[in-house]
Amino acid sequence: MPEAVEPRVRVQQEDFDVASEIDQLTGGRKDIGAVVTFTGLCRDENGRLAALELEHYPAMAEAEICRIAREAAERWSLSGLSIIHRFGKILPGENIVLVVAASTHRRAALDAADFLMDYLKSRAPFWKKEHPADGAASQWVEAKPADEDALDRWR
Amino acid sequence: MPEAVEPRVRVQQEDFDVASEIDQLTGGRKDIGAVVTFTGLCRDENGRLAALELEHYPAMAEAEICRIAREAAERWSLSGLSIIHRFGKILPGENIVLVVAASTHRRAALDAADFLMDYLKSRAPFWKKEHPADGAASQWVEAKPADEDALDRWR
Amino acid sequence: MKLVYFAWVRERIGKEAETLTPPDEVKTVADLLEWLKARGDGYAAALEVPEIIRVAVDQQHVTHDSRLPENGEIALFPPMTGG
Amino acid sequence: MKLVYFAWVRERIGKEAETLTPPDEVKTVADLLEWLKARGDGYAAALEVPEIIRVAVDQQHVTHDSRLPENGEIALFPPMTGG
Repeated sequence: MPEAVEPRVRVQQEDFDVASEIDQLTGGRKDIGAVVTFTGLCRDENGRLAALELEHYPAMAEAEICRIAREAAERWSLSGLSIIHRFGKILPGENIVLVVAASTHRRAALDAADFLMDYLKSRAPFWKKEHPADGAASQWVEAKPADEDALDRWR
Repeated sequence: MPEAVEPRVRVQQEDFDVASEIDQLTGGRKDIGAVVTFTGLCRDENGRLAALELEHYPAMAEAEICRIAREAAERWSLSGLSIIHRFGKILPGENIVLVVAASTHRRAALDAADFLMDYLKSRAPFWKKEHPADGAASQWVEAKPADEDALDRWR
Repeated sequence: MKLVYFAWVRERIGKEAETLTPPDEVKTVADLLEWLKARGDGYAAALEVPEIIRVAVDQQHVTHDSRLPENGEIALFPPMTGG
Repeated sequence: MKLVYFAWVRERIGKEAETLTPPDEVKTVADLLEWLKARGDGYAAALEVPEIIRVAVDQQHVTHDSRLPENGEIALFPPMTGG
């Protein structure tokens, strides 16, 4: 069993660049057969939303994402894994979260990215608040039971 | 039921740029919540391979990929879909194929990309020939029964 | 112990963090939530339905039947909505 | 009808394309493969195991029990290895 890859995890306010994150995993390597990226973006919900505000638990967020990422790296044979999660105010059309998974064969990267998004949704200590476009009071986004149920697929 | 998105399909010898393909699907839009990219790359198989040569059936390749892509666009609610498949000589570390799927909710983009890669593997009229690094005779890559079996997941 | 609050738990309690010393009979996370709930209206509003409150001890998710540590950082928050 | 060959089918037959007129009793894709197989060593080598040969008629995948069209482009090739 090859050693599990060490995930690269960042929690940051700034935007990220998908191409540069892919390059950092694959650049100069000739053993990677598949790279999967998942980018989560802020939607305006048909104009209803002016912005999202992402609160996070700074002392825990990066550690918890690392924990989830290491679980993925142990479960699937990956050549590289990067996760970036933003916090703060995010406008519609902007990036929120990025997962990049690289592997020799396609199944590992696809499954790892899928698993990571399910776990980030329900386990990473972030909370989204919606700022409506009409100036009404901001509202915390409610967790969906379906997101918690999605974790059952991986047990 | 919203109208299925029209896929963007290209069959080309030149390389592609993942970031620019993402931008073309998402740029200026505020209704996209998830973008999944799958990039397939040429591996050197621990130094065994000098290059891959991809033969294709020019009259059929783009049409067949379009057919597969339209099936995905009808099956999942996608905001955008792009597929690029290269042909010709490809060196280890270089890109072979790209799928970019965008959707409102993450499941659709993840499943569509997964489905598309399974179908491209076994239905797109491309054939890979390996050029060994030691100068030995080139060899056609054999189709894996597992790739054909993977299609059963979608039936 | 240090308590930290996030999202609407923080807003309803009206503070981000505080240091409290619960009585000895408060042994589990569930005990702590019940005890806090009785501390005032903000706490009562935040912890109205204790089952849905998520808890981390020293930055690790724990269940409500977990024993509280002697010391450490206890975080209370709503179900997460990351990703 | 126009026949086009790809990958090792092309290499073994030794040509990329040709126009042939099979006899009337060649009605299905399977009939065509058997008929071609008897045309010479290259064909015999390419079509040795006809079951694994994939066929497209006018750029659409077909099964071996499909009837051949009056005219059109028939492509023979090994299982695909794209993606």
